[in-house]
Amino acid sequence: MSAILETRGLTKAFGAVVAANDLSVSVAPDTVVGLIGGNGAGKTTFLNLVTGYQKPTAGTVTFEGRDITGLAPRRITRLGICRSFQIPQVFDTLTAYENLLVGLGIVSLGRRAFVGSALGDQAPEAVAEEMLQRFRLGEWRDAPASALPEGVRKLLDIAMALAVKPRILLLDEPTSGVSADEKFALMDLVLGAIRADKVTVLFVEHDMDIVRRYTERILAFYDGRIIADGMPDRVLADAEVRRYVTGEPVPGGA
Amino acid sequence: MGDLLAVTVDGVLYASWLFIIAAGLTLIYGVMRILNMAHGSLYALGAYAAASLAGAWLRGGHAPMGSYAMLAAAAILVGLVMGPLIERGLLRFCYGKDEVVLVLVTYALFLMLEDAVKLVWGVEAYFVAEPYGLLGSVELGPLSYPVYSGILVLAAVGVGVALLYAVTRTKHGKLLLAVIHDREMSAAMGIDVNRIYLVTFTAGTMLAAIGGALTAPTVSVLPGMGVEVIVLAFAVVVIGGLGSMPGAALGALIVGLVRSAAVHWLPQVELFSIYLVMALVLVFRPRGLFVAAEARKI
Amino acid sequence: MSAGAPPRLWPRLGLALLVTLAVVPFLPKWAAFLVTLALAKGLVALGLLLLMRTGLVSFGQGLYYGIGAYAAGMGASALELGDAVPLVLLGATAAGLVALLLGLLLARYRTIFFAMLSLAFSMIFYGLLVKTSALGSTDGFNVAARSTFGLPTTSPVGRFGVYGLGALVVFVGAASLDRYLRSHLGRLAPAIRDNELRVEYMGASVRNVVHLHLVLAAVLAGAGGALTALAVGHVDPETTYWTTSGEFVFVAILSGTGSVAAPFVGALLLELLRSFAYEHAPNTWQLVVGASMLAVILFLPEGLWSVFRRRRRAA
Amino acid sequence: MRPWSRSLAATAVLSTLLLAGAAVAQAPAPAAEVKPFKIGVVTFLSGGAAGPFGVPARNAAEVVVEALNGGKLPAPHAAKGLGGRAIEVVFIDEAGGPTTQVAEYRNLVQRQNVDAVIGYISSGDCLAVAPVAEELKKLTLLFDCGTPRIFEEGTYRYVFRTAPHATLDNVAAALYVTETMPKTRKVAGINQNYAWGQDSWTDFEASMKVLRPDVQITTSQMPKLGAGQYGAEISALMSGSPDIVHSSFWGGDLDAFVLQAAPRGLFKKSVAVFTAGETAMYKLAGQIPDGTIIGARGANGVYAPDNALNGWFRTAYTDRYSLPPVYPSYRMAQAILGLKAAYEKAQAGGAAPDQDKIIAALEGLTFESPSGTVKMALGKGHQAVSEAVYGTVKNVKGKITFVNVKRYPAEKVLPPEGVKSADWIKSSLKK
Repeated sequence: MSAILETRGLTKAFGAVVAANDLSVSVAPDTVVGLIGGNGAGKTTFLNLVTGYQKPTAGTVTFEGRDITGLAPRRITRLGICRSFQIPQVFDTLTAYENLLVGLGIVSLGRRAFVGSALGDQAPEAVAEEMLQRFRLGEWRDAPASALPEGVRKLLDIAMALAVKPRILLLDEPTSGVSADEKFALMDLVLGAIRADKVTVLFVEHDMDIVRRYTERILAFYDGRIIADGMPDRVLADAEVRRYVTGEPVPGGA
Repeated sequence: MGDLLAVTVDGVLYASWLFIIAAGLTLIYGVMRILNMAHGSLYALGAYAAASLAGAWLRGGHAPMGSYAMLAAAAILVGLVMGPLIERGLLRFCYGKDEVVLVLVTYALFLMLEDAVKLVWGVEAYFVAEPYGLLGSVELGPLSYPVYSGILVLAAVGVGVALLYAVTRTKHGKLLLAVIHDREMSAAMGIDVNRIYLVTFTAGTMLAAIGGALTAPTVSVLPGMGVEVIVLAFAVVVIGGLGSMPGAALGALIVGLVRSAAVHWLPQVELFSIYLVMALVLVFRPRGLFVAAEARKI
Repeated sequence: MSAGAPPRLWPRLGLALLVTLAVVPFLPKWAAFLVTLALAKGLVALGLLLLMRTGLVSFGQGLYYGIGAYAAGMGASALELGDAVPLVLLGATAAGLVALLLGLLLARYRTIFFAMLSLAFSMIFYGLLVKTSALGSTDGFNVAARSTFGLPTTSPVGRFGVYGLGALVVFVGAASLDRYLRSHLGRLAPAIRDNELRVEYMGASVRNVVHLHLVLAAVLAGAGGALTALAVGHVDPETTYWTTSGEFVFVAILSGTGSVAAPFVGALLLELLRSFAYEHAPNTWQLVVGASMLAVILFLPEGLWSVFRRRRRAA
Repeated sequence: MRPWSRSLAATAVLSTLLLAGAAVAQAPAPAAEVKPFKIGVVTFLSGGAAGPFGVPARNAAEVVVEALNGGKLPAPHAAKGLGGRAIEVVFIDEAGGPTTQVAEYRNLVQRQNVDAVIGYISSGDCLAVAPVAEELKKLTLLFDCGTPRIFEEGTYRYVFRTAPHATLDNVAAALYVTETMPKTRKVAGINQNYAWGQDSWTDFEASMKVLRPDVQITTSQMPKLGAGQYGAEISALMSGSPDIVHSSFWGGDLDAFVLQAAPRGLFKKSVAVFTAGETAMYKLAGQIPDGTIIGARGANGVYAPDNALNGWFRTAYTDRYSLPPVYPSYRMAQAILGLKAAYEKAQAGGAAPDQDKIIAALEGLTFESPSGTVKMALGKGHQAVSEAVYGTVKNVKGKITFVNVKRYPAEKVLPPEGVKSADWIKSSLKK
């Protein structure tokens, strides 16, 4: 199967600090991939490099066979890769509804420019209403984003990423800041909403239970490199991963 | 060759004058995030106070040398009276407002001070020319410069060194840096931000007044004398980078030298040379020479 | 609010247009002129409102105001255009074209740096005008339109030509801007103000939108400048001086960005205030104007328009 | 309904404000036998031009109008007020630029219902106001502004200028320099970078080149209006070692230039020609060296003739303001007295004349002022001409006196009717 996203030798150095070191990854379409690793391991840098927030020092990023290395975030978004953020990036003075409408409006404005993404015949306003319902944001519809609880902001942030109809969605710690008992509900909600559209998902996560439950494949990062790549059970059982990433005793359910 | 010397000397003299004024502006902006449009009026107040005090001193028949002390006293007086008056009486009610709104607050203040000055001193010109010529002149090639101009340079250097010392070596200065770095955190850590603001604004006011007091002997002190100064000082501060003290020094030097070169070699462009420099600097260094764009955590 | 889209503003603006036109014969003559000036300056402030909603404050709108005024003036003298309508269009177009060019650079700047770079451009233009003795240097030159919509300025109706044209331009400008701000593109303005990064991550070019808004604001300012030139009958470099730009920012902030009608109310109140202060306190009018400004900033932090809004909330 | 009612409320509030303003403005005056003649006086009351020009002019208006109302002026202006009718004055600040001034002019005429306007120091304001005066058909006397363009570019019925335009100052300065300093070879200039400064230098340079074709210009400095710091300019002037430094500086700029240039010895090397120097010389007596050439923009101030009218004006003004009147004061007095002369001529012992009669009387009028006899000779009888005077400073015991004073009749320093100043300088000055 041909890869939807492929990186080769992706490297990012800030002076002497190498935040990403020779990352070569190939992601198949319609999969869910988990990115794990300690703080500063290079997960977010990987996301930043793929989505164009940072330009790599070396290496390439290919999306559906097309070289997208160093393109601006909006170009990459328009090609079909979108992301959510560790710190929710929402429009504080706009309501939840309007936040979604901004993205949907951009899509409808640039409908022709979006490859493989269209709203169909639906008006952006209707899609926004529908998304509010799908993400259970209905009760917050007319509240300014600045007034939303952190977990809701997180959800809105993810919904906004999805509003632009990406082929690949990159989620940066979707469950951080969300209470432990809500994490699974949130992931069910998010992945349920996404997977219906056969969107490829890569997400950064610290909670290994979440990773184990929702991913088909795990990339483990340490010190800017990928130290393990494969099926969740295999990666989580890997000795290096256990030493540098999870730090947990040998799990029973391997 | 002689030309080059003159251009340099004239440029440095102009730069010294500008730096004293711009230093106060950039200090206030750096700490309080207020681009103070009333800075020019405070400069004018310094000049008025200096002309009145030194004038009275000289008319009273005291030793002419004492007039220098009077200039300094006037600047300190204006700083100590107007600084706290404006900061406590007006600005503290406006903290937390948008930067642009704060610019408007100080613009309103500028309008009011312009008329207040007129009410106190009238529209007649005030003079206190004696200190300018008192110390004699030095010959530089075909040109002669009053020794007083040297005092201006010394004052500028003194202001720069004093500020540098105050900020990097004193406890107060370190608190100041903390406030510049992160206001909320400083307040949370128990730093009395209000006190820092009061001291900063008073110091900034005093710098404007020093600029005015030192200028008083070389001009006639008149209503409206502060208007031109504001935009010039803005240009200097923007070129150097808002809030940056070394930036203000370098900005003043650049503006001084460019203007002096224009006057000597290309008088036609003098009128907009400064704005041209400002536009050019901003094109290549969008935040000025000494301030780098900060990356944002996402 | 229930159906989603907020009510359109243009019927109300249309009503305001009709009222503005209908009251002319009843207004004292001096007031008709003040209203014309307020409409013209309000147009510039309206452009600033668009920029402010996008998160930008320009201290150099005098540049476009001045270009509009000079373009209209030169159109009347050099191109011998006699009618006010093409002159206003000329002013707006010229200002828009300049913004199109400068926008290539300005659209990259934000906050105070945007403000100062705009200011630098307007001051460079000021310097050029002062240097151009063919255009009268600081004295400027006189401008006279012979007619408005073909009505000669000497006719009883044509005398109010610039006033009526001003009201019409304001109606078109305010109604289209209001419509624009409710469109998908227009909604990007507050989004950019709140979070540029996210806008980019939704696939829109912040720089292009800002560039567009710069041009729109310049077109409005240019039309305002041309109207001022025609109403006053004179253009001079003062139009591009930083104090003029400052006055526009003042009007925009004083009015508040709540509604496209706000800048015109603010501009009119400022003209009235200044005019009565000149008359009753010729020696201390700056004190009066400054104190009024402070009072508004301190007691009406959301601008004068919030007075109307509060009334509604209370009702 | 609510939004509609809101916009109606807004409209109502604004209309009420406008109408209330109108009511305040047009509050009915008590029915008097003869209403006072109301003059709107516009001059700088704020900003840098207030001290040197605006306020001395306002002071002169107060002194003259008060004395006129009391009938205290010597002949030929001894009659009370305007032919017995009292004068009332409204002062307006000239600050704010032409746009503001056009608005304020309309307010004066349409809201305050003045009978005439006297004003304008800035040429830009004069140019802008003149067509509005025509539109509103209101008698307007420009008292000070200098640009020759007003009557060279337009013809006006309601607009008069009771002072000569600026060409005179610089042509006369060039004549004076050629006559008193025949060895002049190198000339430099420092003028403010705005229309008046530029025109002054253009006229002076052109005149010098016609009068002394071998003259060499070392530098022409044009600092910004209100710059205040002239260190580099003074160096640039000094490096060329010119015989003459021409300057049309005024007000604070002139003071600052003199204060900064004197200690550096510029005036020891070169003779300064200050075309508007009179406003500064009282205050700067200690700094202005012997030999400096000073003008007063006509026969004003120290150069005013020794007649009864001038004697009265100097005394009355000095008594009240403890400073002698300067040329803007003289020009203000000149404008008011010109109006008075025209009014009384039109009245001719009969009833109060209407505006058309006053205008007819003022066209081409010759009248007496503290500066001597003024003729409304140019611009189809709307533009005054008067003689030009220059002299050289001699400091006698700390007091400035003038030697070598030369008077130039109007026809020697001003172009005749219908000829533009610039053309006239090039073609006819030599003769």
